[in-house]
Amino acid sequence: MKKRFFVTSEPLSVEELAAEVTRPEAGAVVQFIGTVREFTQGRRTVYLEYEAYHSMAEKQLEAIGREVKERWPDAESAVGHRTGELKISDAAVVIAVSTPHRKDAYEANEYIIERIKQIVPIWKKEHWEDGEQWVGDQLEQTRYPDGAPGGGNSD
Amino acid sequence: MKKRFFVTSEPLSVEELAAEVTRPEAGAVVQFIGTVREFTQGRRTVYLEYEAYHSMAEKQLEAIGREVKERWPDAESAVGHRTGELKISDAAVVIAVSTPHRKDAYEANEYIIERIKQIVPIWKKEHWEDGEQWVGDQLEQTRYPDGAPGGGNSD
Amino acid sequence: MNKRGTQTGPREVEIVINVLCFAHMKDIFGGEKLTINSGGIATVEDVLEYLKATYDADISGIMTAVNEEFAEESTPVGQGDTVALIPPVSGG
Amino acid sequence: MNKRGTQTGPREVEIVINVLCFAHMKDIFGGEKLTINSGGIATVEDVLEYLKATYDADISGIMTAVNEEFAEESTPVGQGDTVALIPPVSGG
Repeated sequence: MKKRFFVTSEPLSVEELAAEVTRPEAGAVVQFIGTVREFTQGRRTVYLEYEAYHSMAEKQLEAIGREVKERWPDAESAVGHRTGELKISDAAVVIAVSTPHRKDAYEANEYIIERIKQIVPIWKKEHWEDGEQWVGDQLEQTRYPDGAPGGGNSD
Repeated sequence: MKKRFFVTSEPLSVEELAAEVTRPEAGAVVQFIGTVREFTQGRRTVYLEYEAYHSMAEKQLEAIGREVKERWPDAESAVGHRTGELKISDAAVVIAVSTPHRKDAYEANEYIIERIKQIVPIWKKEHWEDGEQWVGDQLEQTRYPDGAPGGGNSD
Repeated sequence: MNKRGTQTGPREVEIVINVLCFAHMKDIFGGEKLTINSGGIATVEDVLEYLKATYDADISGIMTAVNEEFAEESTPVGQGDTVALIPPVSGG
Repeated sequence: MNKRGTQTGPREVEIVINVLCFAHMKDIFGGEKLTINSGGIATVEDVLEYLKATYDADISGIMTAVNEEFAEESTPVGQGDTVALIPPVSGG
Protein backbone atom coordinates (compact mmCIF):
# COMPACT_ATOMS: atom_id res chain seq x y z
CA MET A 1 0.00 0.00 0.00
CA LYS A 2 1.13 3.49 -0.81
CA LYS A 3 2.15 5.76 2.03
CA ARG A 4 -0.51 8.21 3.10
CA PHE A 5 2.03 10.80 4.26
CA PHE A 6 5.06 11.11 2.07
CA VAL A 7 7.82 13.29 0.70
CA THR A 8 8.86 12.67 -2.87
CA SER A 9 10.91 14.14 -5.66
CA GLU A 10 8.32 12.94 -8.19
CA PRO A 11 5.41 15.08 -9.42
CA LEU A 12 2.36 14.84 -7.18
CA SER A 13 -0.94 13.47 -8.47
CA VAL A 14 -4.07 15.17 -7.17
CA GLU A 15 -6.05 12.22 -8.55
CA GLU A 16 -4.07 9.71 -6.50
CA LEU A 17 -4.20 11.74 -3.30
CA ALA A 18 -7.97 12.14 -3.66
CA ALA A 19 -8.32 8.41 -4.26
CA GLU A 20 -6.34 7.67 -1.06
CA VAL A 21 -9.06 9.20 1.10
CA THR A 22 -12.18 8.47 -0.94
CA ARG A 23 -14.38 5.88 0.77
CA PRO A 24 -18.06 4.91 1.15
CA GLU A 25 -18.44 6.75 4.47
CA ALA A 26 -17.30 10.04 2.97
CA GLY A 27 -19.50 12.56 1.21
CA ALA A 28 -16.82 15.20 0.81
CA VAL A 29 -13.19 15.37 -0.18
CA VAL A 30 -11.36 18.69 0.13
CA GLN A 31 -7.98 19.02 -1.51
CA PHE A 32 -5.38 21.71 -1.15
CA ILE A 33 -2.75 22.11 -3.82
CA GLY A 34 0.09 24.50 -3.02
CA THR A 35 1.48 25.68 -6.34
CA VAL A 36 4.57 27.69 -7.18
CA ARG A 37 3.56 31.31 -7.63
CA GLU A 38 5.46 33.48 -10.09
CA PHE A 39 5.52 36.73 -8.14
CA THR A 40 6.05 37.07 -4.40
CA GLN A 41 6.25 40.56 -2.96
CA GLY A 42 6.82 41.96 -6.43
CA ARG A 43 9.78 39.74 -7.21
CA ARG A 44 9.67 37.20 -10.03
CA THR A 45 10.51 33.63 -9.10
CA VAL A 46 12.23 31.57 -11.80
CA TYR A 47 11.99 28.34 -9.87
CA LEU A 48 11.81 27.05 -6.32
CA GLU A 49 13.92 24.43 -4.69
CA TYR A 50 12.48 22.38 -1.86
CA GLU A 51 14.63 20.44 0.55
CA ALA A 52 13.35 18.11 3.25
CA TYR A 53 14.68 16.26 6.23
CA HIS A 54 13.00 13.37 4.51
CA SER A 55 12.55 10.80 7.27
CA MET A 56 11.59 13.32 9.93
CA ALA A 57 9.30 15.21 7.55
CA GLU A 58 7.30 12.05 6.88
CA LYS A 59 7.11 11.37 10.62
CA GLN A 60 5.86 14.89 11.22
CA LEU A 61 3.24 14.57 8.48
CA GLU A 62 2.06 11.35 10.12
CA ALA A 63 1.92 13.16 13.45
CA ILE A 64 -0.29 15.83 11.87
CA GLY A 65 -2.48 13.03 10.56
CA ARG A 66 -2.90 11.79 14.14
CA GLU A 67 -3.73 15.31 15.33
CA VAL A 68 -6.43 15.46 12.68
CA LYS A 69 -7.86 12.14 13.86
CA GLU A 70 -8.06 13.48 17.41
CA ARG A 71 -9.87 16.64 16.35
CA TRP A 72 -11.99 15.19 13.56
CA PRO A 73 -12.37 11.46 14.32
CA ASP A 74 -14.33 10.87 11.10
CA ALA A 75 -11.70 12.42 8.86
CA GLU A 76 -9.21 10.56 6.70
CA SER A 77 -6.26 12.50 5.37
CA ALA A 78 -3.30 12.09 3.03
CA VAL A 79 -0.44 14.46 2.25
CA GLY A 80 2.28 14.45 -0.35
CA HIS A 81 5.06 17.05 -0.37
CA ARG A 82 7.46 17.36 -3.24
CA THR A 83 11.16 18.18 -3.10
CA GLY A 84 13.71 19.29 -5.66
CA GLU A 85 13.39 21.97 -8.32
CA LEU A 86 9.84 23.11 -9.03
CA LYS A 87 8.84 25.47 -11.76
CA ILE A 88 5.99 27.97 -11.78
CA SER A 89 2.57 26.31 -11.23
CA ASP A 90 4.06 22.98 -10.15
CA ALA A 91 2.40 21.47 -7.09
CA ALA A 92 4.66 21.57 -4.03
CA VAL A 93 2.14 20.03 -1.68
CA VAL A 94 -1.17 18.20 -2.07
CA ILE A 95 -3.42 17.64 0.94
CA ALA A 96 -6.56 15.51 0.72
CA VAL A 97 -9.13 15.13 3.48
CA SER A 98 -12.36 13.17 3.35
CA THR A 99 -15.21 13.41 5.85
CA PRO A 100 -18.85 12.40 5.98
CA HIS A 101 -19.84 16.09 6.04
CA ARG A 102 -18.10 18.84 4.15
CA LYS A 103 -17.55 21.47 6.84
CA ASP A 104 -15.09 19.20 8.63
CA ALA A 105 -13.17 18.47 5.44
CA TYR A 106 -12.50 22.18 4.82
CA GLU A 107 -11.49 22.78 8.42
CA ALA A 108 -9.25 19.74 8.76
CA ASN A 109 -7.59 20.50 5.43
CA GLU A 110 -6.78 24.07 6.44
CA TYR A 111 -5.51 22.80 9.78
CA ILE A 112 -3.08 20.50 7.99
CA ILE A 113 -1.51 23.16 5.78
CA GLU A 114 -1.09 25.43 8.79
CA ARG A 115 0.60 22.68 10.76
CA ILE A 116 2.87 21.80 7.83
CA LYS A 117 4.10 25.37 7.84
CA GLN A 118 4.85 25.04 11.55
CA ILE A 119 6.34 21.65 12.28
CA VAL A 120 7.43 19.83 9.12
CA PRO A 121 11.15 20.14 8.34
CA ILE A 122 10.95 21.24 4.72
CA TRP A 123 12.59 24.35 3.32
CA LYS A 124 12.12 26.39 0.23
CA LYS A 125 14.76 28.29 -1.68
CA GLU A 126 13.63 31.03 -4.00
CA HIS A 127 15.58 31.37 -7.21
CA TRP A 128 15.18 34.74 -8.92
CA GLU A 129 16.82 35.96 -12.09
CA ASP A 130 19.41 37.82 -10.00
CA GLY A 131 19.81 35.77 -6.87
CA GLU A 132 18.58 33.10 -4.55
CA GLN A 133 17.65 32.73 -0.92
CA TRP A 134 16.41 30.16 1.52
CA VAL A 135 13.03 31.34 2.71
CA GLY A 136 12.88 31.68 6.44
CA ASP A 137 16.46 32.71 7.12
CA GLN A 138 15.75 36.41 7.05
CA LEU A 139 12.07 36.45 7.83
CA GLU A 140 10.75 37.09 11.26
CA GLN A 141 9.60 33.63 12.05
CA THR A 142 8.85 31.72 15.17
CA ARG A 143 11.46 29.46 16.62
CA TYR A 144 9.10 26.96 18.17
CA PRO A 145 7.10 24.26 16.44
CA ASP A 146 3.88 25.17 18.23
CA GLY A 147 3.96 28.82 17.24
CA ALA A 148 2.14 30.66 14.50
CA PRO A 149 2.45 29.53 10.89
CA GLY A 150 5.50 30.75 9.02
CA GLY A 151 5.31 32.64 5.74
CA GLY A 152 4.96 30.16 2.91
CA ASN A 153 4.24 30.54 -0.73
CA SER A 154 0.50 30.27 -0.42
CA ASP A 155 0.00 32.32 2.73
CA MET B 1 -11.45 25.77 -24.85
CA LYS B 2 -13.22 23.62 -22.34
CA LYS B 3 -16.12 25.10 -20.42
CA ARG B 4 -15.22 26.28 -16.93
CA PHE B 5 -18.75 25.66 -15.62
CA PHE B 6 -20.39 22.57 -16.94
CA VAL B 7 -22.84 19.75 -16.38
CA THR B 8 -21.91 16.39 -17.84
CA SER B 9 -22.92 12.74 -17.78
CA GLU B 10 -19.23 11.75 -18.03
CA PRO B 11 -17.01 11.04 -14.99
CA LEU B 12 -15.39 14.18 -13.59
CA SER B 13 -11.62 14.56 -13.52
CA VAL B 14 -10.19 16.31 -10.47
CA GLU B 15 -6.92 16.64 -12.38
CA GLU B 16 -8.60 18.51 -15.23
CA LEU B 17 -10.59 20.81 -12.98
CA ALA B 18 -7.46 21.69 -11.01
CA ALA B 19 -5.60 22.38 -14.25
CA GLU B 20 -8.40 24.75 -15.37
CA VAL B 21 -7.63 27.18 -12.56
CA THR B 22 -3.88 26.65 -12.07
CA ARG B 23 -1.90 29.72 -13.19
CA PRO B 24 1.30 31.61 -12.40
CA GLU B 25 -0.47 34.16 -10.19
CA ALA B 26 -1.92 31.45 -7.95
CA GLY B 27 -0.19 29.90 -4.97
CA ALA B 28 -3.15 27.85 -3.84
CA VAL B 29 -5.79 25.64 -5.40
CA VAL B 30 -8.59 24.30 -3.23
CA GLN B 31 -10.79 21.56 -4.61
CA PHE B 32 -14.03 20.18 -3.32
CA ILE B 33 -15.18 16.77 -4.46
CA GLY B 34 -18.70 15.80 -3.49
CA THR B 35 -18.81 12.01 -3.44
CA VAL B 36 -21.70 9.60 -3.12
CA ARG B 37 -21.92 8.46 0.48
CA GLU B 38 -23.16 4.97 1.26
CA PHE B 39 -25.20 5.72 4.38
CA THR B 40 -27.40 8.75 4.93
CA GLN B 41 -29.38 8.93 8.13
CA GLY B 42 -28.82 5.21 8.67
CA ARG B 43 -30.18 4.17 5.30
CA ARG B 44 -27.97 2.46 2.74
CA THR B 45 -27.81 4.05 -0.70
CA VAL B 46 -27.36 1.65 -3.61
CA TYR B 47 -26.87 4.41 -6.16
CA LEU B 48 -27.82 8.02 -6.77
CA GLU B 49 -29.39 9.52 -9.82
CA TYR B 50 -28.71 13.15 -10.65
CA GLU B 51 -30.88 15.12 -13.03
CA ALA B 52 -30.20 18.65 -14.21
CA TYR B 53 -31.99 21.38 -16.06
CA HIS B 54 -28.84 21.29 -18.11
CA SER B 55 -28.79 24.67 -19.86
CA MET B 56 -30.04 26.62 -16.86
CA ALA B 57 -27.75 24.74 -14.47
CA GLU B 58 -24.69 25.77 -16.48
CA LYS B 59 -25.95 29.37 -16.54
CA GLN B 60 -26.40 29.30 -12.77
CA LEU B 61 -22.91 27.86 -12.26
CA GLU B 62 -21.54 30.68 -14.40
CA ALA B 63 -23.52 33.16 -12.31
CA ILE B 64 -21.93 31.74 -9.17
CA GLY B 65 -18.55 32.15 -10.85
CA ARG B 66 -19.36 35.86 -11.32
CA GLU B 67 -20.42 36.16 -7.69
CA VAL B 68 -17.06 34.69 -6.67
CA LYS B 69 -15.26 37.23 -8.87
CA GLU B 70 -17.11 40.06 -7.17
CA ARG B 71 -16.25 38.82 -3.69
CA TRP B 72 -12.73 37.48 -4.39
CA PRO B 73 -11.47 39.40 -7.44
CA ASP B 74 -8.22 37.40 -7.51
CA ALA B 75 -9.97 34.02 -7.57
CA GLU B 76 -10.43 31.80 -10.59
CA SER B 77 -12.97 29.03 -10.33
CA ALA B 78 -14.24 26.03 -12.27
CA VAL B 79 -17.10 23.65 -11.53
CA GLY B 80 -18.20 20.38 -13.05
CA HIS B 81 -21.40 18.64 -11.97
CA ARG B 82 -22.23 15.15 -13.08
CA THR B 83 -25.63 13.74 -13.98
CA GLY B 84 -26.99 10.25 -14.42
CA GLU B 85 -26.50 7.20 -12.24
CA LEU B 86 -23.65 7.45 -9.75
CA LYS B 87 -22.45 4.66 -7.55
CA ILE B 88 -20.94 4.90 -4.07
CA SER B 89 -17.78 7.09 -3.98
CA ASP B 90 -18.32 8.52 -7.46
CA ALA B 91 -17.78 12.27 -7.69
CA ALA B 92 -21.03 14.18 -8.20
CA VAL B 93 -19.44 17.61 -8.20
CA VAL B 94 -15.91 18.95 -8.41
CA ILE B 95 -15.16 22.58 -7.55
CA ALA B 96 -11.72 24.09 -8.09
CA VAL B 97 -10.68 27.57 -6.95
CA SER B 98 -7.26 29.14 -7.28
CA THR B 99 -6.08 32.28 -5.52
CA PRO B 100 -2.76 33.95 -4.77
CA HIS B 101 -3.24 33.26 -1.04
CA ARG B 102 -4.82 30.16 0.38
CA LYS B 103 -7.36 31.59 2.83
CA ASP B 104 -9.41 33.00 -0.05
CA ALA B 105 -9.34 29.71 -1.93
CA TYR B 106 -10.91 27.82 0.98
CA GLU B 107 -13.53 30.50 1.52
CA ALA B 108 -14.48 30.91 -2.12
CA ASN B 109 -14.66 27.16 -2.60
CA GLU B 110 -17.02 26.73 0.34
CA TYR B 111 -19.10 29.62 -0.93
CA ILE B 112 -19.52 27.87 -4.27
CA ILE B 113 -20.78 24.57 -2.86
CA GLU B 114 -23.23 26.43 -0.65
CA ARG B 115 -24.54 28.42 -3.62
CA ILE B 116 -24.82 25.27 -5.75
CA LYS B 117 -27.07 23.79 -3.11
CA GLN B 118 -29.22 26.94 -3.27
CA ILE B 119 -29.60 28.06 -6.84
CA VAL B 120 -28.47 25.42 -9.34
CA PRO B 121 -31.32 23.34 -10.81
CA ILE B 122 -29.95 19.87 -10.19
CA TRP B 123 -31.76 17.13 -8.32
CA LYS B 124 -30.73 13.94 -6.68
CA LYS B 125 -32.76 10.76 -6.40
CA GLU B 126 -31.74 8.27 -3.73
CA HIS B 127 -32.07 4.64 -4.70
CA TRP B 128 -32.17 2.28 -1.75
CA GLU B 129 -32.55 -1.48 -1.75
CA ASP B 130 -36.24 -1.08 -0.99
CA GLY B 131 -37.23 2.16 -2.62
CA GLU B 132 -36.32 5.45 -4.17
CA GLN B 133 -37.02 9.11 -3.62
CA TRP B 134 -36.15 12.49 -5.05
CA VAL B 135 -34.29 14.35 -2.37
CA GLY B 136 -35.94 17.60 -1.52
CA ASP B 137 -39.54 16.68 -2.04
CA GLN B 138 -40.17 15.67 1.55
CA LEU B 139 -37.45 17.59 3.29
CA GLU B 140 -38.04 20.91 4.91
CA GLN B 141 -36.25 23.06 2.41
CA THR B 142 -36.33 26.65 1.44
CA ARG B 143 -38.37 27.70 -1.48
CA TYR B 144 -36.26 30.67 -2.46
CA PRO B 145 -32.93 30.68 -4.21
CA ASP B 146 -31.40 33.17 -1.79
CA GLY B 147 -32.25 31.17 1.29
CA ALA B 148 -30.18 28.80 3.34
CA PRO B 149 -28.49 25.82 1.72
CA GLY B 150 -30.62 22.75 1.25
CA GLY B 151 -29.71 19.34 2.59
CA GLY B 152 -27.32 17.67 0.18
CA ASN B 153 -25.26 14.54 0.39
CA SER B 154 -22.17 16.22 1.78
CA ASP B 155 -23.85 18.58 4.25
CA MET C 1 -64.23 27.25 -14.31
CA ASN C 2 -62.04 29.85 -12.55
CA LYS C 3 -61.33 33.55 -12.52
CA ARG C 4 -59.73 33.42 -15.95
CA GLY C 5 -63.07 32.30 -17.35
CA THR C 6 -64.67 35.58 -16.39
CA GLN C 7 -61.97 37.83 -17.74
CA THR C 8 -61.98 39.57 -21.07
CA GLY C 9 -59.46 41.40 -23.18
CA PRO C 10 -55.91 40.53 -24.23
CA ARG C 11 -55.50 37.83 -21.58
CA GLU C 12 -57.98 35.72 -23.50
CA VAL C 13 -55.68 35.36 -26.51
CA GLU C 14 -54.59 31.72 -26.76
CA ILE C 15 -50.87 31.29 -26.38
CA VAL C 16 -48.53 28.30 -26.34
CA ILE C 17 -46.37 27.87 -23.26
CA ASN C 18 -43.79 25.12 -22.85
CA VAL C 19 -43.58 23.65 -19.38
CA LEU C 20 -40.56 21.66 -18.21
CA CYS C 21 -40.92 19.23 -15.34
CA PHE C 22 -37.97 18.10 -13.25
CA ALA C 23 -37.42 15.53 -10.51
CA HIS C 24 -40.73 14.46 -8.96
CA MET C 25 -42.60 16.98 -11.11
CA LYS C 26 -42.14 14.44 -13.93
CA ASP C 27 -44.07 11.89 -11.88
CA ILE C 28 -46.84 14.36 -11.09
CA PHE C 29 -47.30 15.46 -14.68
CA GLY C 30 -46.37 12.22 -16.37
CA GLY C 31 -43.53 13.57 -18.46
CA GLU C 32 -40.67 15.98 -18.85
CA LYS C 33 -42.40 18.44 -21.11
CA LEU C 34 -45.94 19.76 -21.30
CA THR C 35 -47.41 22.19 -23.74
CA ILE C 36 -50.11 24.57 -22.57
CA ASN C 37 -52.29 26.04 -25.23
CA SER C 38 -54.64 28.35 -23.43
CA GLY C 39 -56.10 31.78 -23.12
CA GLY C 40 -55.94 33.88 -20.01
CA ILE C 41 -52.28 33.28 -19.26
CA ALA C 42 -50.08 36.30 -18.63
CA THR C 43 -47.95 35.46 -15.61
CA VAL C 44 -46.24 32.55 -13.87
CA GLU C 45 -49.07 32.55 -11.40
CA ASP C 46 -51.54 31.96 -14.24
CA VAL C 47 -49.45 29.00 -15.44
CA LEU C 48 -49.38 27.48 -11.97
CA GLU C 49 -53.14 27.98 -11.53
CA TYR C 50 -53.77 26.41 -14.88
CA LEU C 51 -51.63 23.37 -14.01
CA LYS C 52 -53.23 22.93 -10.58
CA ALA C 53 -56.68 23.06 -12.05
CA THR C 54 -55.99 20.92 -15.08
CA TYR C 55 -53.90 18.19 -13.44
CA ASP C 56 -55.29 18.38 -9.90
CA ALA C 57 -51.60 18.62 -8.91
CA ASP C 58 -50.00 19.66 -5.63
CA ILE C 59 -47.19 21.92 -6.70
CA SER C 60 -46.86 23.99 -3.57
CA GLY C 61 -43.32 24.97 -2.64
CA ILE C 62 -42.18 24.82 -6.23
CA MET C 63 -39.90 27.44 -7.73
CA THR C 64 -40.19 28.43 -11.33
CA ALA C 65 -37.95 29.72 -14.07
CA VAL C 66 -39.00 31.50 -17.22
CA ASN C 67 -36.60 30.99 -20.10
CA GLU C 68 -33.89 29.73 -17.73
CA GLU C 69 -34.13 32.61 -15.25
CA PHE C 70 -35.66 32.19 -11.81
CA ALA C 71 -39.08 33.83 -11.77
CA GLU C 72 -41.64 35.21 -9.34
CA GLU C 73 -45.35 34.46 -9.53
CA SER C 74 -45.79 37.91 -11.06
CA THR C 75 -43.22 37.35 -13.83
CA PRO C 76 -44.86 37.84 -17.24
CA VAL C 77 -45.22 34.84 -19.50
CA GLY C 78 -45.89 35.12 -23.21
CA GLN C 79 -46.18 33.20 -26.43
CA GLY C 80 -43.50 30.53 -26.80
CA ASP C 81 -41.97 31.05 -23.38
CA THR C 82 -40.59 28.10 -21.45
CA VAL C 83 -41.65 27.78 -17.83
CA ALA C 84 -39.72 25.29 -15.73
CA LEU C 85 -41.09 23.78 -12.54
CA ILE C 86 -38.18 23.66 -10.14
CA PRO C 87 -38.53 21.63 -6.94
CA PRO C 88 -36.09 22.41 -4.14
CA VAL C 89 -32.71 21.65 -5.65
CA SER C 90 -30.48 18.93 -4.24
CA GLY C 91 -27.32 19.01 -6.30
CA GLY C 92 -23.81 19.04 -4.94
CA MET D 1 38.44 27.06 26.30
CA ASN D 2 34.96 27.09 27.82
CA LYS D 3 33.08 25.77 30.82
CA ARG D 4 33.29 22.23 29.54
CA GLY D 5 37.04 22.44 29.79
CA THR D 6 36.82 22.85 33.54
CA GLN D 7 34.42 20.01 34.16
CA THR D 8 35.29 16.51 35.19
CA GLY D 9 33.52 13.19 35.29
CA PRO D 10 31.37 11.37 32.74
CA ARG D 11 30.83 14.49 30.60
CA GLU D 12 34.48 14.29 29.57
CA VAL D 13 34.05 10.94 27.79
CA GLU D 14 34.51 11.48 24.06
CA ILE D 15 31.41 10.65 22.05
CA VAL D 16 30.49 10.79 18.38
CA ILE D 17 27.48 12.91 17.42
CA ASN D 18 26.14 13.19 13.89
CA VAL D 19 24.92 16.67 12.93
CA LEU D 20 22.62 17.24 9.97
CA CYS D 21 22.51 20.66 8.33
CA PHE D 22 19.56 21.82 6.27
CA ALA D 23 18.79 24.83 4.10
CA HIS D 24 21.24 27.68 4.77
CA MET D 25 22.84 25.66 7.57
CA LYS D 26 24.57 23.74 4.79
CA ASP D 27 26.17 26.98 3.61
CA ILE D 28 27.24 27.92 7.12
CA PHE D 29 28.82 24.56 7.87
CA GLY D 30 29.92 23.70 4.35
CA GLY D 31 28.03 20.44 4.06
CA GLU D 32 24.97 18.39 4.86
CA LYS D 33 26.53 16.27 7.55
CA LEU D 34 29.09 16.92 10.26
CA THR D 35 30.55 14.53 12.76
CA ILE D 36 31.45 15.79 16.22
CA ASN D 37 33.90 13.74 18.17
CA SER D 38 34.28 15.47 21.47
CA GLY D 39 34.13 15.24 25.21
CA GLY D 40 31.92 17.34 27.42
CA ILE D 41 28.77 16.92 25.35
CA ALA D 42 25.63 15.82 27.14
CA THR D 43 22.83 18.01 25.83
CA VAL D 44 21.64 19.83 22.71
CA GLU D 45 22.92 23.03 24.28
CA ASP D 46 26.40 21.52 24.45
CA VAL D 47 26.24 20.61 20.76
CA LEU D 48 25.19 24.14 19.82
CA GLU D 49 27.92 25.68 21.97
CA TYR D 50 30.48 23.37 20.41
CA LEU D 51 29.37 24.31 16.89
CA LYS D 52 29.33 28.04 17.64
CA ALA D 53 32.82 27.88 19.08
CA THR D 54 34.30 25.57 16.47
CA TYR D 55 32.79 27.15 13.36
CA ASP D 56 32.31 30.70 14.61
CA ALA D 57 28.75 30.24 13.29
CA ASP D 58 25.63 32.31 13.95
CA ILE D 59 22.99 29.70 14.57
CA SER D 60 20.64 31.75 16.68
CA GLY D 61 16.96 31.07 16.11
CA ILE D 62 17.63 27.52 15.00
CA MET D 63 15.48 24.63 16.14
CA THR D 64 16.97 21.22 16.70
CA ALA D 65 15.86 17.62 16.51
CA VAL D 66 17.50 14.65 18.17
CA ASN D 67 16.95 11.41 16.30
CA GLU D 68 14.10 12.95 14.28
CA GLU D 69 12.21 14.39 17.26
CA PHE D 70 12.12 18.11 18.00
CA ALA D 71 14.35 18.83 20.96
CA GLU D 72 14.94 21.48 23.63
CA GLU D 73 18.36 22.82 24.58
CA SER D 74 18.19 20.57 27.64
CA THR D 75 17.46 17.38 25.63
CA PRO D 76 20.15 14.77 26.37
CA VAL D 77 22.49 13.79 23.57
CA GLY D 78 24.57 10.63 23.66
CA GLN D 79 26.90 8.44 21.67
CA GLY D 80 25.77 7.98 18.08
CA ASP D 81 22.79 10.34 18.28
CA THR D 82 21.84 12.45 15.30
CA VAL D 83 21.24 16.14 15.95
CA ALA D 84 19.58 18.07 13.14
CA LEU D 85 19.84 21.84 12.80
CA ILE D 86 16.42 23.01 11.72
CA PRO D 87 16.02 26.58 10.46
CA PRO D 88 12.48 28.00 10.45
CA VAL D 89 10.61 25.71 8.09
CA SER D 90 9.09 27.00 4.86
CA GLY D 91 7.35 24.05 3.28
CA GLY D 92 3.79 24.02 1.94
